[in-house]
Amino acid sequence: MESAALPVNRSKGAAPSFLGQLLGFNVIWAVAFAIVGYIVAHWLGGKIGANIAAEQNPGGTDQDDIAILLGLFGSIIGWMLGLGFFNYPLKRMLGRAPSLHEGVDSSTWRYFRLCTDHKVVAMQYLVATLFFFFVAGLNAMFIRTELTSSNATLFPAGNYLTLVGLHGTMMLTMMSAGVIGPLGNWLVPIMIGSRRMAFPRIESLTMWLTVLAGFVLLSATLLGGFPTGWTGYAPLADQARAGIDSYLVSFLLIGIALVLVGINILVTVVTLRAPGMTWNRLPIFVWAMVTTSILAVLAAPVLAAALYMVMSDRSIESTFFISSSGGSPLLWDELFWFFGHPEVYILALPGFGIVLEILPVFARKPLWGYRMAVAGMFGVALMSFMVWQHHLFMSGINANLRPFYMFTTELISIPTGLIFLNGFGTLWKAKIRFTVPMLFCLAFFFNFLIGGLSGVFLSDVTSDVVTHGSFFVMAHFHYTIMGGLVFALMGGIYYWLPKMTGYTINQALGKLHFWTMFIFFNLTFFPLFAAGMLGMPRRVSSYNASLHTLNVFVSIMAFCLGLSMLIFLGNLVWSLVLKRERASDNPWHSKSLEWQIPTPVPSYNFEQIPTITGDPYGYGLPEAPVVDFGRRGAVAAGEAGA
Amino acid sequence: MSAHDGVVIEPEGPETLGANISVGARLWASAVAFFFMAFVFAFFYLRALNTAHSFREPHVTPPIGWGVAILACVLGSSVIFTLGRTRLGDGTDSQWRLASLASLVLALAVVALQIIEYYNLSFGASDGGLASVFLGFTATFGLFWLGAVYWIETIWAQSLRGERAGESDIANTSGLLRPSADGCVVYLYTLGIVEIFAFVLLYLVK
Amino acid sequence: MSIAPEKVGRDEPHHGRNIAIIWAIATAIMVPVIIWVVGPHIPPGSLTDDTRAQHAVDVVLTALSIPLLMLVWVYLGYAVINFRADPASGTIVDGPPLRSNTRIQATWLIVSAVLVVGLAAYGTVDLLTENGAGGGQGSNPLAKPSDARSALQVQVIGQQWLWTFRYPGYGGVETAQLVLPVNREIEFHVTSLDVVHSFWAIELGVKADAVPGADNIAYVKIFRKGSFQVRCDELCGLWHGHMNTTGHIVSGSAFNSWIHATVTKYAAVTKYLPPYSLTYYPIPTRNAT
Amino acid sequence: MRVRLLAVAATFAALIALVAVYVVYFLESGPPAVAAVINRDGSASLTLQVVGSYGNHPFPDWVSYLVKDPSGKWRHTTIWKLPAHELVHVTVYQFDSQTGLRNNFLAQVRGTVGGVATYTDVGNTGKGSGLPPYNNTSLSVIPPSEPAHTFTVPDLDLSVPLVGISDSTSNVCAVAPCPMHFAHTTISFSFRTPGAGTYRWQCFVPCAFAFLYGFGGPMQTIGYMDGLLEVA
Repeated sequence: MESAALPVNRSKGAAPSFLGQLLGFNVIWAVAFAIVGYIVAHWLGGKIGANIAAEQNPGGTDQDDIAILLGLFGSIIGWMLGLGFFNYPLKRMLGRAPSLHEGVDSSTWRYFRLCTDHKVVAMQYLVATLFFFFVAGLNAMFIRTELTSSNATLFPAGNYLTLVGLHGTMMLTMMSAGVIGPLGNWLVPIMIGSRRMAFPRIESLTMWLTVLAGFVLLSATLLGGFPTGWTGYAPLADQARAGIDSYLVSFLLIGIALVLVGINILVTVVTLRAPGMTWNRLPIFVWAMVTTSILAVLAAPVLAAALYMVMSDRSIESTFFISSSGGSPLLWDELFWFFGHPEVYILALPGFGIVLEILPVFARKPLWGYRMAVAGMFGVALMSFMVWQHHLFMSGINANLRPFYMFTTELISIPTGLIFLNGFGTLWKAKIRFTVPMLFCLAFFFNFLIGGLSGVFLSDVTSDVVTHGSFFVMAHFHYTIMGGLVFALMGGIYYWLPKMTGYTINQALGKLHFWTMFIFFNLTFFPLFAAGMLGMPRRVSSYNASLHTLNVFVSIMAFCLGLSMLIFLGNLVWSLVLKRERASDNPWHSKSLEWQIPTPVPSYNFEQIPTITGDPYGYGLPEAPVVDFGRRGAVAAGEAGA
Repeated sequence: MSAHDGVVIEPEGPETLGANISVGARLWASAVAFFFMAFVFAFFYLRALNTAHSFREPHVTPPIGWGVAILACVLGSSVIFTLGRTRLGDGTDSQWRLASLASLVLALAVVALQIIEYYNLSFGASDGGLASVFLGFTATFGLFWLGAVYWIETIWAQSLRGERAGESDIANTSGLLRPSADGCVVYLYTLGIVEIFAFVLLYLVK
Repeated sequence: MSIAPEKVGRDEPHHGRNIAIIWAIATAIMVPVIIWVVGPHIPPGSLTDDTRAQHAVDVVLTALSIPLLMLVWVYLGYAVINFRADPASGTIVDGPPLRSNTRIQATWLIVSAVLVVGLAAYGTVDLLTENGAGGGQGSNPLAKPSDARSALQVQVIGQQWLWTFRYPGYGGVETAQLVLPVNREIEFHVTSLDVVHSFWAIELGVKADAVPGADNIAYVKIFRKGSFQVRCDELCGLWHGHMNTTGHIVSGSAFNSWIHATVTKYAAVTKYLPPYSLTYYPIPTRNAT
Repeated sequence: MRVRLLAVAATFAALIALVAVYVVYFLESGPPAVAAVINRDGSASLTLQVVGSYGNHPFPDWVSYLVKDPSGKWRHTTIWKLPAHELVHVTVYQFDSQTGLRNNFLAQVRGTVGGVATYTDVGNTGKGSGLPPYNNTSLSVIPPSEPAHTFTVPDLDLSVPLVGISDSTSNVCAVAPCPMHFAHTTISFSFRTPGAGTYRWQCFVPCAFAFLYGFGGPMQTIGYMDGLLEVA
């Protein structure tokens, strides 16, 4: 029957004219409508607030949280309206049949609006997350500038706290979208032999919500900043100025985006695998995305609920976190860290996936212990829901719980250790090529080991008494997240960007970037373990004068690390914008599916859905089959389509 | 990319999209369940701590009449929709459309009743832990319930449009009515269980 | 460039044996260095029973982490040097197609499981025998010192942004100075009047969150006279980084005379204080009237 | 190539400009420092007023400190420059009404010369407690319900509760700077500055209207109820 066929890729007619594109739904309208939405909803919120909380929220204070929160939600609605996200739901409400296709044409405009091509969304994600990564990195530079003096004077103390909060929140939120967004959306469909993600519109929505989340977070600087850091501890969050509303809404947007992107990836992997793509042949990167998605789908809703409670405390003056009125600050601690610990594995697992995916290519060996790697990732994902109270060892919760959480926390090092064994097995008698991606992967093991071993100190309650909440923790999670995830992400960018963009990336600049980043990363963060043990709490702008020399040294190293990131940026600009050297289809001689298709990848990915005949790690067996595209083979197009 | 134009792309069968919706609905339901788990946790946690002996102020008594009415409408809407879904397979399209409409009306009644209940509360959000949990739980439930209202409405609207076009719902595979309705059933039952939890905790537990 | 299989039949050195030897030597050198050379300098010193416990754990954990660190570093270094492709040749050579090895995987799992269970057991025993090692144990401590009944009780009150201290044994007098006697068990009751703070007496090895409406108990016994820093360890607002003070450890008799002088000096304000209580519930005013 | 190069350069310049805006208008945004008046004998005089509502842009209903600069003009800042190892004579005109302390421990005067401060009610009909108005009264402890604010430098162990005007007073100043004909309490005390350094000071009365525990907003903003003593 004719109507049974869903058009996946309509034949592309001529793209609308420039004026047509400009007047259609795009990010320009989104920005305009977001501002209008804020103003309208703020006005409305002011009216509502005056009715239900007249005496609590007198006009004139900037504590008119009902108006500000509603304004921020209004801007979300305006933003989505301008991008055209309400068109399809309205059509569905009118009973129109579902479709999978919107905004795909060959014009540059598709990068500035709702587009259902997963490769376009991935590139949007890459630019957005890297942009916010650099913004957050810049804030880190300012933090280190302040810390060159032991007694806070450079920036006003409140601004310093906002700086710390912006850096932390933006890094955490943008980096949790930083792999699953660009690389996940780009690679997962292609790696499993699909033409699309399961829900292309939701895919685009998550990307645009992530962008909005970044700007909403930055709007905190206009609303008085927020003093809570990325952990948003209540009741300080209840008490803070309106800048915290930006934090809450921004984090809520990221939470929603995480849930949706997780569902999308999981559904895609479950239902859209090509014939022959059995679970045993799934690339390890896809497994990493699957486990990350499980965490995102289950953990982020708890965060959303907790954020709702803070909003409720701030606007209608409920008392979830106010102990004098039947609430408790510990409720926030529990809910936040129930999300927060899976969240750190949302940040770690993609790194495992990238590293284990790249390692076989440059070791010229199959991934060693594939099943164990998958088991390890699932082990980490499962265990991460059972360890959160190690963040609360000193908080005065029931002391009898501690041995259990100490045990589970240490237990989680077993599945993590498996990843190391995978790496080592793969490197055994390998034929290593020291390309830039490979260097980043090797550095991942170096850094993540230090991060992991320092985690053992934090998991032991006795040792944690010293290190809890100090710069030791700060160094620990920078070793795992920056030394782990960001190094892996850099490796992934150098590895896949030629495929994604069609242009080669300069290897010499890449090596310079790698060596400076590796050296200055370690010189920046290793001394901070000592700073923590010697009594420097996190998020302070003033510290004991005896730690001054150490901090000045760290600051200088951090500035060098910042310069290294500028080399990276320069390399991207040079290679992708200025030089523009065409990349070949398979420059790394990989056996993985994404390298077997043409560069640049056509919008439909595969002329015909391929048949997978082996896993992508058949190195050492030159004839090991990986995929049958069928285009030159015997399968006729008509038969496949029937 | 125009170089690739003219390539014949084989179309995708509707069963893939059906599978997408089916798996996606279950995952979404699990996310929703974890969301409300936070409120259930908040209830028990604050009740156990009972800081300043202010978890349950004496005058914080949620009106059980409205609670029963809301619970009945939620469960009624879910059950009627499910019954209608079985008719969708039988080929009795008119009964299915009637059932989905009835379900939609009951679903809207939930929202209306919730709003009326808020106007009849004897307490405000600042009146202790239970009052906070009550307002947070019911309000967020209402938000998610609006999602269910939207979902029922799209299925019903699509079915109506199909009728006008002379298309039977069973044959309406391109519209994916059946997988969509299946997904909606999963979501409705998840919310139904959440509402039972809400009712027991907020109205019954002393 | 062409892709060629590895030439077989070449004499391979015994990589496994080489790595094991280098690892053993490196570990044998580094572990004693860590324990006897670096160990004594690892914070937080030996001023109290808590810091002694913490120091012992830190030395044990550092020493234990050395073999792991060496394993990874030696292996990585060895692999980078020995398992490299010949960059001069234009041919890409594949390594042997090894997929897995059950024995190695099982050994790895068992060894790491034993390590983890051992660590957890060690940590738990340590926690029980060291009276919570100075960490805040909530209102119902898991491990109490044997002389807890005769301990000096000191309430630590966090507020934005000042630490004050009440001595319930001396009429609940409140001061902004923390003075403690040497060689006597001390029982801290940490609480807060507004947001969450964390009481960190750095040189004492004591850390406990100050949570409004909650009582958080930590024990310490100090062995020498001297002074120590107190800092706030949980972000609490504008002056979080400045919420510090210096505490003093004095002899028992000096403490007695200090506390009696303080009681006399502060009598006028002590009569205005609320009765001593493990928690306080200030009105969560949003309306200053 | 040239067009792309120009585009890159323009983008780069725009980003630098954005960063500059960020630094100037957000990061470095804070009140200026004002020097105390230096007397002939080397001691310093600091004249302050505390108002219940600042009355001006950007936060008209926030409580705030103001300081008189050497030219006799009221300035809205809380960063004050003082000489090191010198006596500082402080006079505070306190125009706000009573709030009461959260921690009554801060009801005492600590760290001043003589351990006392001198209180005088001006145009203020009396205390809520029915006690007569203060008239050049030296006190070391005041009833904890009376303070409107405190002036506290924790690092110097200096703390002076600032008595508020009675709630029944009608002659209340609403816009800073407040002229002296409005009801106020005059508090004067002296303290000795330590060596050079920067010392933070704050108010300990939960006086921030509409913020939880009365401690948000102006209580956490330098320029209102928090500030720095730059001793040099």
